[in-house]
Amino acid sequence: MSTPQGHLETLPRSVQLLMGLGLIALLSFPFVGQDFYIQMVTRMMILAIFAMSLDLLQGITGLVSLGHAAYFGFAGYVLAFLSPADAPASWFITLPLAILTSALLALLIGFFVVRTQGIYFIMVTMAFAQMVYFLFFDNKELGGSDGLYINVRPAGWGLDFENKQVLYFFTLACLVLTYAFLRRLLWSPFGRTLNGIRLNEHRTQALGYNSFNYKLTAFTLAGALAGMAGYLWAAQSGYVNPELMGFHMSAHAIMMVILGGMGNVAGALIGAFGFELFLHFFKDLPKVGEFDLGKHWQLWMGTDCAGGHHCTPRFDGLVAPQRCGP
Amino acid sequence: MSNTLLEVRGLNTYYGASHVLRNLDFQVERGQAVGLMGRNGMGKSTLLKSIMGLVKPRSGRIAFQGAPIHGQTPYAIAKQGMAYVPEGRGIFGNLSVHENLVMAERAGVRGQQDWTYQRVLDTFPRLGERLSHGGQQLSGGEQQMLSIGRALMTNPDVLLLDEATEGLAPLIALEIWRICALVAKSGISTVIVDKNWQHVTQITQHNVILVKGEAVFQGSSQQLLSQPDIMNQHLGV
Amino acid sequence: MTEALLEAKQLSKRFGGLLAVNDVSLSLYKDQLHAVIGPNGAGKTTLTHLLSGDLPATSGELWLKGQAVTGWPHHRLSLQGLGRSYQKTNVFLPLTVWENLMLAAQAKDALAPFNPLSWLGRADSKPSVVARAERALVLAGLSASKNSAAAILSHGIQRQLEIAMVLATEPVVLLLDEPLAGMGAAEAQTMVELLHTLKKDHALLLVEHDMDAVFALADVLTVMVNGTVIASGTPEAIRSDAQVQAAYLGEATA
Amino acid sequence: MDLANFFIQLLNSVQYGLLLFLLAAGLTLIFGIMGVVNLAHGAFYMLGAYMAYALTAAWGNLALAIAAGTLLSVVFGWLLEKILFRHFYHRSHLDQVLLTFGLIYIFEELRSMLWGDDVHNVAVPALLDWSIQLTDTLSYPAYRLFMLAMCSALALALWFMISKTKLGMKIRAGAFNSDMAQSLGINIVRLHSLVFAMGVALAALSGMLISPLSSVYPHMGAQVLIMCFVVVVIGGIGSVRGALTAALLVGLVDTFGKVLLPQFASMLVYVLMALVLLYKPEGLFKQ
Repeated sequence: MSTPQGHLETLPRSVQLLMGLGLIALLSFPFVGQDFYIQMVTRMMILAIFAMSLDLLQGITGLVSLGHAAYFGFAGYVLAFLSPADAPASWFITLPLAILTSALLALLIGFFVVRTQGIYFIMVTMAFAQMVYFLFFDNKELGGSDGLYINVRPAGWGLDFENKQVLYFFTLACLVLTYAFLRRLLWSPFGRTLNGIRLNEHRTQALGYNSFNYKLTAFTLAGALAGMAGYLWAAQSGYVNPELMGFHMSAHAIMMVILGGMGNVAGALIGAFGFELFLHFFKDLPKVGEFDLGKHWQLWMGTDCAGGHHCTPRFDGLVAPQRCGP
Repeated sequence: MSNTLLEVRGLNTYYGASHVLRNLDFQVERGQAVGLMGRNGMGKSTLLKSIMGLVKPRSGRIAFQGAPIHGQTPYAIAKQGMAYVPEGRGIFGNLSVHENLVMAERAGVRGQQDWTYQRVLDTFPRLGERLSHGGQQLSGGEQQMLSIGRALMTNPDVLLLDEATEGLAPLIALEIWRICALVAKSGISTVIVDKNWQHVTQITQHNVILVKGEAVFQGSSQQLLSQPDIMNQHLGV
Repeated sequence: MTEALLEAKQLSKRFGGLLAVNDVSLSLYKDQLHAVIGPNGAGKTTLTHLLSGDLPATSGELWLKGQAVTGWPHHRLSLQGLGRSYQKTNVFLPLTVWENLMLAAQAKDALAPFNPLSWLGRADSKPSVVARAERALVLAGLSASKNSAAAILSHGIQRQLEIAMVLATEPVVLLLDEPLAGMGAAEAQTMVELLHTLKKDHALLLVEHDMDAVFALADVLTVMVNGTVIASGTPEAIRSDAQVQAAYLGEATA
Repeated sequence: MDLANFFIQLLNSVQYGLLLFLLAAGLTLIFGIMGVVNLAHGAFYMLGAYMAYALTAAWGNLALAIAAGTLLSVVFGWLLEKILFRHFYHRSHLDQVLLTFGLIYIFEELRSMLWGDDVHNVAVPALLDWSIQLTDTLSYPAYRLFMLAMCSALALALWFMISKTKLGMKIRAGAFNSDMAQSLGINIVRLHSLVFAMGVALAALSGMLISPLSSVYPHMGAQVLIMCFVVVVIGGIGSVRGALTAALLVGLVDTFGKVLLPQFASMLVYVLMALVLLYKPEGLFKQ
């Protein structure tokens, strides 16, 4: 039996069952839930895609990026710029473009950050994300601190994102595709090498792999997937602002991946839903006397996040991947 | 007060799965020099590290000046009069030779100040010429002298010397042996680990040979020298 | 004399004031085991790092299969057939023996990482890779522990895995850094036999302290002290060389 | 950009650089010696500024507020290290990121509960509330000169302590090889508490000193934290000399950038960092 964090790609039966049930629930939800909840679940699915894209870096390659939201927010801005003031942009043109541009941004930034190790990597990814943040925050032409509006949501090929159910199913399709792609990637030569880099980069190089190229590819791919999530977020909310690429957004993604369990993609997906539920739970806490618990959700969130790890060192996340079989 | 300064009883130390020290007994009398010998990987360094508290033994007892020290932190043990010259010498590369010495300067457990900064420089004239140089700019021999000099600055009662002359040119090694003899005579009990048994036995009164973590020989230098078969079997080629 | 597979010319490595490797020249030939012995800190391991590309040399040249490869990064040299094992076991502990070997075996003809095909194909689908891993598994005698995690293997078997991973990359030149370190007598014996079989159509460099193994295996013996080569030749010549006796084998000095 | 204006910008850049140094020195030492990445380091800067505001409002005297505030932050730093950070030295960077990220939330919320979310001003003490008339149009506020003097004095004191005193040698030795330092009798545990408390106090002090100029606002900690990271990355982790050089460099690039290329000003510092990463990924003064 290999130790948990070693063998990543085999999910325990219970988790596979959970994923199946989850899919059925998500498929049937729009016919049951009201509009507000449909939007809320769509947002959760978008954040799940975002968390899975970070898991490619953090869980599979072992690179803790504290600036992953830069590519998420950037793709949202690409949609905002490409959307005409009074007509829907065609999603089959703008979505690929948004993904491509955030991939290019990740490639450019990745070229610098991937050569650093450990703590440097955490700091420089954070610093470069802030660079992108201030680029939009300080420049009026790029929307400044107020951000940009998308007056008419994209449409095309008979799909109109103004319709909440259409966007819901489109997002669900993207979620399933991303999950399938990353799960398959775990089994691929590329995925196995990333896993080797996480466990022992020095030996992986000794075997003949140029780890710089592998890490840069993973960084770019993760940026592209984050871009897809960012595009869907902008399409769903119709509004983008610098906060989408801010520090808190990146940190939320890290917490989702850790909460769910790292390195097997399913953990990140479940972690995203779990984290959002936690957030809503803390924000909707009742007023106790005149002390409004909900207003100070940051306090509980912080204590949970700081304390969470302090008192449960062996916390491998909800989906601690074990190997089933011999 | 019993004459035993350092006493190790039934020491067992593991590195992961491998059982490095097996139920080892070892002691150093006051003012005595003890040789610790054996081939590579037999547990010599592990024994010193266990005494120094750098490695946590799984079982067994270590007493220093009568008081138990096993399980204590290295700095607590050092404060009780123990000094350690590690394999690889442990020079602080980001400090100059002068700083490496000054930062360790301290009176002994009984307030004795036999080893002052000046006396260390007199003992190691070469260090006097390199005071402002950075720690990592020294040659192997100079690093060894600095490491020993720095340990003496703490005015210890016991000096643990791991791989005293390893990798040093013969001339430099002779100089180190002269200093080891001088330190041993100055009343500081010393434990010397080295391959060159001829030099070790000239300085030490008592010797221990380790094979696979067990003491296969404990006896005086004369006893050891009179049994060449033991030496060839455990030390030679 | 056939052309040397790996040739080092006046390699030196300086760490600040310390000259760890001083002007060392060395050649490795096919079907030959070249052993390097010397006291701790003589620069043997540093030499293996210079040959394998783990560390850049301060000066000197390196030739592999007649091609100048001075300064090449480690992964490029490895792909050209220069494999090495490590003194301190350096394997993927959480992975099973088979997974370790598969990762080693797939390096030789792996697609470039930015090629989408490498993201989708299954790692164990390529027969050539599986065969390569299988050969290394059998050669190193690890079939019994194929599916157990490297972390729970005994020290000796981990050392065998260390060698098997090098074999799985199908190198032409093998640098072995103290493969017998910490091994029991039985395990050491199987390793010596394995090294013996490896001599055929490989060039081997062996850094080792176990003198019995060295004299049993070595065709050429080089003795290093203080970073410099003090003697090199057949094992018999070296054993009787006075200078070697003085510097290393511990007989009474001048 | 005539001479007088250039001179003013130079003064501002040195003052900003020294302020960044006080913040970055604590961060780089804490990481260099204890291997702990502290994302909440910016929060101490913010808490310092708010303390200055609150104590000055209560006592009406900034100097007294700064003195009391510094003492409070030393105690706070000491306790924080003892209770929390001590258990994280050997944990993975991810655990440390999680811990300190949680602290950011907690500190932001505590600040909001104690002092609310709106912007506050801190009055410049009367003694320094005047300006020097450089030219008929330009004048330079005396408080900025005081700020420059204080920061230089603190920077010098820190530099002297680290490089000239026995304590400084022990700190640097502990950073280089903790086991060896312990084997020479250095109480590494107390050293950690001391360095951590010093780092927190320096960050709080810079917040207190800058509060009259920058006023006091909720997320002031987060912005300065990023600049701190840039300085530490450029300077090289664990090197105080590197932090000083890098801080002055960033101060220059940022201040003159805002004057010469306003729309790209905030980008320049990151371009500088990118160049350093390309040329020396380990930072300029890595040990």
